[in-house]
Amino acid sequence: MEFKLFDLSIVEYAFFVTSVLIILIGLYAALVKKTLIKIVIGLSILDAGINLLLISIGYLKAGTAPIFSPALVKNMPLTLENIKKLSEGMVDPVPQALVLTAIVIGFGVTAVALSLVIRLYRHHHTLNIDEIKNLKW
Amino acid sequence: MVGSPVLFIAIPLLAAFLIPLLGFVWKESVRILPGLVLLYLLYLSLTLMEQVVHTGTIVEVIAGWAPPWGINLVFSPLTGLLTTLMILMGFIIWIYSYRFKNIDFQEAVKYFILLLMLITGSVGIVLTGDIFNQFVFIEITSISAYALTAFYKGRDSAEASFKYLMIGSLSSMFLLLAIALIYSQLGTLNMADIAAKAHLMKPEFKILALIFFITGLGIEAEIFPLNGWAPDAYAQAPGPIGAAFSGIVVKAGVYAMIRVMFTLFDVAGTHQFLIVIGIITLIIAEMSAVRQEHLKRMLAYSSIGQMGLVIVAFGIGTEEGVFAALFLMLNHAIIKSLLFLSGSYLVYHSTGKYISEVDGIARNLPITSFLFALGSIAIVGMPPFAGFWSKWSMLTAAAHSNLILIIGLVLSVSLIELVYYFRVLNRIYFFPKKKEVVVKKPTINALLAMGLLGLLILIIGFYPDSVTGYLHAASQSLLDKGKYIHDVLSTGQLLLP
Amino acid sequence: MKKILVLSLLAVFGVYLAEVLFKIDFGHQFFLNGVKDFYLTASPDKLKVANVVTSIVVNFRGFDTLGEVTVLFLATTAMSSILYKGRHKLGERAVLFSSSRIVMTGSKLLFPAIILLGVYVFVHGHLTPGGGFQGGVIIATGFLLMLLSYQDYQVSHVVLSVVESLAGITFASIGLIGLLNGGTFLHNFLHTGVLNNLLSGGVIPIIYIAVGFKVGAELTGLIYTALNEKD
Amino acid sequence: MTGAAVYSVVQRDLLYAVIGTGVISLILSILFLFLQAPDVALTEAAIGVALTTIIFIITIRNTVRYEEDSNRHSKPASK
Repeated sequence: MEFKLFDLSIVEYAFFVTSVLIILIGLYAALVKKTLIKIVIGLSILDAGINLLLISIGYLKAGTAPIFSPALVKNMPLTLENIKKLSEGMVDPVPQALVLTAIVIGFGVTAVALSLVIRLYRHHHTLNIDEIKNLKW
Repeated sequence: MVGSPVLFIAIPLLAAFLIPLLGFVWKESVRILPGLVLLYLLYLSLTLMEQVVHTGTIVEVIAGWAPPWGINLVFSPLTGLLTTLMILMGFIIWIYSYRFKNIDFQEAVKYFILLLMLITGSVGIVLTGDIFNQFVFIEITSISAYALTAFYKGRDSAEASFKYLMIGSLSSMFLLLAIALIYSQLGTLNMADIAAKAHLMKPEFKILALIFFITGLGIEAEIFPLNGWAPDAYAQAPGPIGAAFSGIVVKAGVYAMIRVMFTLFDVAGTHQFLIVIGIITLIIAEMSAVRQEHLKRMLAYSSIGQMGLVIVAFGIGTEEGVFAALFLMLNHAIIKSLLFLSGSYLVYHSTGKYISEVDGIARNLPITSFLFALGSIAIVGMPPFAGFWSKWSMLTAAAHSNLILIIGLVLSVSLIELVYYFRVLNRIYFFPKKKEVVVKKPTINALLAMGLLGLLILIIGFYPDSVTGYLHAASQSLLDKGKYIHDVLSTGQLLLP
Repeated sequence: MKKILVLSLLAVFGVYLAEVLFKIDFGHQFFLNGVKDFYLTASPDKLKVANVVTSIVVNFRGFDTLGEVTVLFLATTAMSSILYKGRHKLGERAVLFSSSRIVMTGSKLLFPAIILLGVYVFVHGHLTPGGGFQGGVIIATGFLLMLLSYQDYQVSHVVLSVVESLAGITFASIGLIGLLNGGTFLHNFLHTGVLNNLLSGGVIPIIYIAVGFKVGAELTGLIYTALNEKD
Repeated sequence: MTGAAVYSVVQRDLLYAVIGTGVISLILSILFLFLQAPDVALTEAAIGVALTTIIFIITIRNTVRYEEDSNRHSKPASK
């Protein structure tokens, strides 16, 4: 288990690798970039990376979506055992519910951030963070 | 049963949704409704608190699903104490801002919605027993806080707010990462369940999650590297909002951090870490406070310093230490709110809000100046006011744990505080007035709010026994991790579907 | 210089994070007694809701959703508070692009279809993928289309805030009725019906419809505020 | 997806950068579909691709389109 980084094919972990890369790119943009809109873009990229990470944590190989659709439960009396059997092949629904909430919250924060950007532009006529610094950063 | 803890969240939300509708019918109701809600909740929290201290923790289950499956609210002596404190402060701040000057109706609607949600979010952070739910409440609190920081239309307020938003949303991302890591290991989000299963986590996950939690929650708790937003936000926000930050939001942040460190994970060395980070925060903040020319910034740095002191006290880790920390939090909420509320009237007439502009203002504003002086003396820790007892309990706690360094630190910090608060008082009372300034006389409701706070300081100062019983119960409930887990998870046995 | 410092810090952070994440067995769940097994069985068995994500969002973790709706409500309030200029100056609508007659007619024809799709999505939230949020967002997109193609298209702020408030009050009141009726907040006090029927799941569809209206009204208001922001 | 992210960070024309984030959201929602999360995919498609992009574009309309260098122009007197 200790040397998983080396002996497993990287394809298995492509989702984790992608999400970590996206998180890093987002963090970089948010920390280094000087344009206010770029900083907000960085935040939304970071958000996307974390959402991908959460969903991939909940993934089950060859699993189905966590929906008991009519096609799935067809010709099957809905006893507790049948439900249990079906549910074993389903991906984890909890991270999906969390990501649903996180996406909406992230959108709210982005909207507030952008309205602040508009306010700042109205006062300063620039988006460059170096020229806006009135307060100590 | 008088009411359930869920009302602390449900009723303010209902009121917040109702306010825009009521505004169409009767404009004054927009200002009155939040006060009525807070008054009712204050009554509720006081009665529940009385009940909890005698009969034990109330665990409120939501949607009929027992923990760990459903979300639950925990009203223990600790969370109850903080809830009561927050709602009391919220009510006083509402009284103060009831006749908020020169804003029109549209702005008043937004102000009161945001203020109510700031209080509700903080109460939710404290009451909830589920980490993701806590994240949602943190977002509610932060969005209200960003908007309230930018409430005045000056250009610096937008900048302070943007800075706050940047740091805040980065940390909430870390919080989400921590939640993801915990979920990937334990498959649960309930705090008690996590605490019970924490030994199953791989150590790397535990440490990384703890680091993410500290970064995520440290921003609201104003610990050292993450408190860059605080002085600007305090200085630019309207006066009552500064009081709300230091009296309500910070308390919620500290609570969340302490809950994670004391209950969720038992990693060795957290106490030492708390002491170190608290001392760094304390020293840097107090040093900056001495150098400030700006009154509200000085108060903000003083507030950060006090939070550092609270964290050091938690770091002592004994029951006495936790008791001292909670006592400090209680006193700090009351006293610092009084300082913010009265201080914003002292510098109301000036544009720069500098300390040098309060010269001789005591002749114009005798009552406000007197209350400011009362607050300053109390926060420095002079007997017989409220601040003395909390600092005294901290000293005894440190002495019993043989932490001589902390005793020296507390004493020297008190000395520094003495220096910079008396510098202001000296100017207020003994400096000749430079020129005639048009001062703003405090309105009657502002005086009422400040008077109430002053009265609380005197009551706690002369009869500390009136609160110590609750504080002891609260500190025992924080340290008794097993009881917390048992209380929450045993609710499941009763309701198991 | 700062760039290099940040980059190297990020590299260290990324490698550490990846190393920890690689210890998670991708595609397998190894935790024992997690909450998900309970959700997956209780949702079709007890709540009669086919879409497990919906039953988690609306019922098991319904409190989160209440908070989330509040976050959107606050974002709208915050945005209009931040951009508020005083009662006299109402900004002129920003013109993103001028639209031709074809676009105008097209969007007029599309608009009812989009609204209908949104309503369908949130009414069937407990059966198929989608639900209140998705439906609400689709409705907001419909209004966005109209706002973009007609320069003088007005959405009444009064109507928006009434819809928003009423939907929010519905959600919170259902919770409180549950508290009075079943003893817990958001208790499912209606008959849960049969799995995969439209009228199943008790209060879940009602809450999701309220969420749909609320999200739709909030996002429309948010876009409208942003669009009317022109110096 | 990583490419789109890098593109939207380095692109100096903010409008294109914003469209880059839209592309990220689009790919992300397709990935969610692969990961058996149709609910989330639908939300991400609606919010990430449509609404976030449009609100960014509105902001750019109200401010400036190009990323500026530091100290490139003298700051106009603020209002």
